[in-house]
Amino acid sequence: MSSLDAIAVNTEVVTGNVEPLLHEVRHALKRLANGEDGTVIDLRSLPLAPGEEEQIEAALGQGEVRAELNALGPSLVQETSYPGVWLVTHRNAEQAVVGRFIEVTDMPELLKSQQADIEYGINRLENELKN
Amino acid sequence: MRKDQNLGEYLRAQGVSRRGFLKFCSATASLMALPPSAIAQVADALAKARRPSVIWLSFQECTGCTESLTRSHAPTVESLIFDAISLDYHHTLQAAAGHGAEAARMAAMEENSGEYILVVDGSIPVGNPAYSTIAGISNLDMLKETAANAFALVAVGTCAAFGGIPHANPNPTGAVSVSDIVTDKPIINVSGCPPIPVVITGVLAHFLTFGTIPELDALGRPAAFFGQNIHDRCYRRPFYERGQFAETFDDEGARKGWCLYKLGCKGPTTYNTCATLKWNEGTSFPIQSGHGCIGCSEPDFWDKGGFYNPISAGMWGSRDALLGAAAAGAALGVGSALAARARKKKAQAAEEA
Amino acid sequence: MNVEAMSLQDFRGKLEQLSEGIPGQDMSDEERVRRAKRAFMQKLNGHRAVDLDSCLQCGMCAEACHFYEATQNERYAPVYKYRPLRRFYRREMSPMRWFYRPFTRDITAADLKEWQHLVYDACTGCGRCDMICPMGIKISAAIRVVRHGLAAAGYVPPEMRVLRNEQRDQNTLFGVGAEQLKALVEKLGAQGISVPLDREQADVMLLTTAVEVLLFPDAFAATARILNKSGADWTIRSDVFEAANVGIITGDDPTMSLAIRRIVDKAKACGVKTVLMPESGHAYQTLRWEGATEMGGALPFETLSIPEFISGEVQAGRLNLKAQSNGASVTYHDPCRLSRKGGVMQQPRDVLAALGLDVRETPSNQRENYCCGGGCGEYVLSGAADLRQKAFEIKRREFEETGADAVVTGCANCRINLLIGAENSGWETPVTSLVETVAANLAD
Amino acid sequence: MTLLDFASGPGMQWALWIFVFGVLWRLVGALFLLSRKDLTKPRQYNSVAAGLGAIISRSAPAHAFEKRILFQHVTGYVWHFALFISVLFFAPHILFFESVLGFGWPHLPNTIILITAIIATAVLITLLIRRATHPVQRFISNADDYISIFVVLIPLITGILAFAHVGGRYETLLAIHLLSVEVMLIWFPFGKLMHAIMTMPARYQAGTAFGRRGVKA
Repeated sequence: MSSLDAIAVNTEVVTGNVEPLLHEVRHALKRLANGEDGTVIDLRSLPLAPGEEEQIEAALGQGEVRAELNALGPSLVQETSYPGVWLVTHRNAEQAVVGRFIEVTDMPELLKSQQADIEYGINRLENELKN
Repeated sequence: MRKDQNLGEYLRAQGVSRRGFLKFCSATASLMALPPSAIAQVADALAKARRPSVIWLSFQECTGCTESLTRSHAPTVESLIFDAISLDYHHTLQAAAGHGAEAARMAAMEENSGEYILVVDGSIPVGNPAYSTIAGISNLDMLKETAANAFALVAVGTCAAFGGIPHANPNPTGAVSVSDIVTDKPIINVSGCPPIPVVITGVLAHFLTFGTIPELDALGRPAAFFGQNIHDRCYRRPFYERGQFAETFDDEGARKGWCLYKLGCKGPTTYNTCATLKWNEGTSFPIQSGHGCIGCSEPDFWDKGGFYNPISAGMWGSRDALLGAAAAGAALGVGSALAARARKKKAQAAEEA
Repeated sequence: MNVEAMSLQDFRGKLEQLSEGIPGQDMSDEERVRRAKRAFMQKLNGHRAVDLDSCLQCGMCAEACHFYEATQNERYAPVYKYRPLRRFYRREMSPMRWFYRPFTRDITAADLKEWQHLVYDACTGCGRCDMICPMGIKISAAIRVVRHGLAAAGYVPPEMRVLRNEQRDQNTLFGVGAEQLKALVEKLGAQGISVPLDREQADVMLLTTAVEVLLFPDAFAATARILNKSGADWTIRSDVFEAANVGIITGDDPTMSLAIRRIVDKAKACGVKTVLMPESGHAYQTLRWEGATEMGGALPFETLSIPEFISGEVQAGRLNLKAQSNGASVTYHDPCRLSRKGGVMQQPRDVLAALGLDVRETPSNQRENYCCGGGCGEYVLSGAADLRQKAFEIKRREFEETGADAVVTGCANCRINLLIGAENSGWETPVTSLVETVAANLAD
Repeated sequence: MTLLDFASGPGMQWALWIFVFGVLWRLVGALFLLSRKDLTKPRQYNSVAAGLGAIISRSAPAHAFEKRILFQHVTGYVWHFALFISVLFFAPHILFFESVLGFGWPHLPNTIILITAIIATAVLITLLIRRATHPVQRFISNADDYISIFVVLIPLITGILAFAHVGGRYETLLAIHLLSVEVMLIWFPFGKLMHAIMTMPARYQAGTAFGRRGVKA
């Protein structure tokens, strides 16, 4: 063997978790459509084979909204091709992924301006105006 | 962070927005293996959390656990947790040295009596306490002294949790685990050689968040991380079900990523979260990189008949002994038959006489 | 040809009176158990040990037993019939006797008494169970050992005991001795059938049985005619002619040996090459398949059953048979001791086929054949008459299924039992013997 | 020492020792009682062929018996095949045999093993019920018959539970499974499970005994 690259390593394995996950998303969407609460799925809690996260991403596709926010490192909130299904990826300042969630909701909580931040903003604006 | 500040105030003061805080809470909940539905609860609790004092003692260990911890997802989320605690004593990480260091430990113990958390890595030699001392104090004495007024103990790594490698046969130092010494305090075992760094921080986060001991399994490990075995959550499990096994480390099966059971993988009897949390920021874990699980988070993993012996292979010694048993059985069979035949002959002779 | 014979009715009357006034064998219970155990011990060898250690207790043997099938009484399961032997083996002889002993009940005199019914009345030793056993256990051999134990313990049923004593002490059976045989030979001579009685030297020595002399003299006459026709150099000895062996039937070793020795000694004295056994299954089995071992060495003559002899003579061209063309059909009843215990199954069928008869097989035949219901001397036990009749009904159904005109068999014992069964149930299909069928169709 | 350590270490060691010791003890002890040589002149036959023939022929009942024992015949076959497949072709089992015998053989997919194990269990339970209810079997049965069924049934059930990770932690289930197998191994030479070994000599001797008389065993 001349180099490690010469060893063909096949990592295209399946845990069989992708399809059940998509079904879970489907059920969550139905609940949402019926006016029930949204659902958050932590991708880190599922045993996934190498490449399966990408499969999920590909299966969900990309939708109309894509938002980036910068709070303790960048976070990407991407609506998938299925409205109401969002893929949220939190990264730290070093760009390392610290959390990955599928959120089934009409609007991810994180995109909304937060009450506390609004109050803090008011304070700040008032201070600005005073000066 | 000032001691009278709670975490919410501290983060706000650091300029972290509510969004940032929520993100931190999501990551923390995920870290503690809590369901996403618990994020709100985590946020509530964290905002009010007080800063606990932590004393970290290192005994018979290799510093691997600390290495693991410090190599965890650098700065942000986990570092925030570390910011949020007051690490008052840690050989490897503290700046103070010599008497100053010991004085810091004594001060922290006094100031936070009954409230501090004692983290231990490494096992304790009881065969001869002189095998491992710090500042002239034996590990045994230091542990007893420091544990006396602790709120709870966290045994980090398999050595502290179960005795680990120093405890392996023939255990020359008489190494024992923390729970062998301290019996009157809650102890959380965070086993692994080393433990997954986010599991260590996850346990601290739990303390920080709820100020309580997480739910533990029978071996005193947080059930959230050690509740399931590697095998059940392994992405190679389907190969096991189909009976597709790598027979050697370089055969077709190994290349195709088949199950490593036959190569001695201890996944089915090992409880840890490697298969889901993975290592190096979720990059991989041993099985994914082609080597079976060695069961490092289990007691006595070093003495389970070898890392490359399949679980189902017996640990029963030599074939010669079996042959011996066979020979002995045959001999007894011949003997009992001869005895029976002798009786028969005797009865016959008696009848003829 | 019709030789005057005792009627079946009279013979049945004789059987009923057989045990009248016979005292029981008095013995203390301890003595009975001791003797039974000693007999068990003597008979327990490696073969029996392997058999006893192999049993699965599957109970399939019950399905092979005509007595179980006829009554559905689970006590008649063959495996249960040798239970005392198994218990003894486990306690005293098994390699694991030390282990089994505390868990295995010792045998008692009460057990032995109980088993008398099971191994004499309810077992003809036909060995059909031997053929079904998935482990190949010779169940009938184990049951025979139990008979040995019971015989030693004085539990031979009185009818059999009378006959055994008679054979042992008088060398007669049913009172048939040299006088009776001579009388029969004279009668036959008057009918033109010559019987070379009491020759000092001969190639073939024919044996007969008391039952044949009394009840089936036609069969004896037929045998004589066949021998004469084949040109054999033969004789029958009035001092040793009895082929039956009540010793083996009862499980009494000394009597068995004695009866065999009488024949062997006489055959040796007469320089006989072949001992020809009459139509008696157990007699053939005893001399042919036990004789040499019992005598401790190979015998200087061969032992042939009638079907073997006839078939051999026909094949050698010394005996010619008339083939019938009237389409008559027969079914052959395999006597257990000739068929699965003797290996004589094809020859009688060949002979019947050579006679041009339409030979029909019963659903169970040859090695799986059902017992007549009263084999191996069991028919003499008056207490088991009902049981025998029930077993006979199975046999009768099998016969009826063939639709054959007649039943042919090669054993007088089977014949008696079939005739009694037929008489009791008003069944009218004739039951005849192979020799008589052959003798009626001899060609020149 | 954990339960699993005991079960897969000294427990298995002792169980195997007792198993091998007991099997040889009983087998040799029975054979060595010896039998008187049969001195009668046999018909033309080959004793080895007759003996081996019986080993095969006794695997199926003669036609005349078939109807009466059909249930036992069919269940017997299903039971033994399902058991042998489950025991001999499950990959972890083969690894165990390999560690004892020094060689292994190919295995079957686990789903097949699971099916055969469930079939084996179901059939064995059926046979247990039959033994407890069928007039003949019930009557002739003694403690050995029931013990022998239970010591085989329990490893099957615990094996399935361990495989499916149902009812406890895997290592506990595995340890119980191993211990139940050890109980079975220890009981084996003392009870009627021994038939598995005795079949061969018993059928062989029947084959030669019938063979010399010209009868197919």
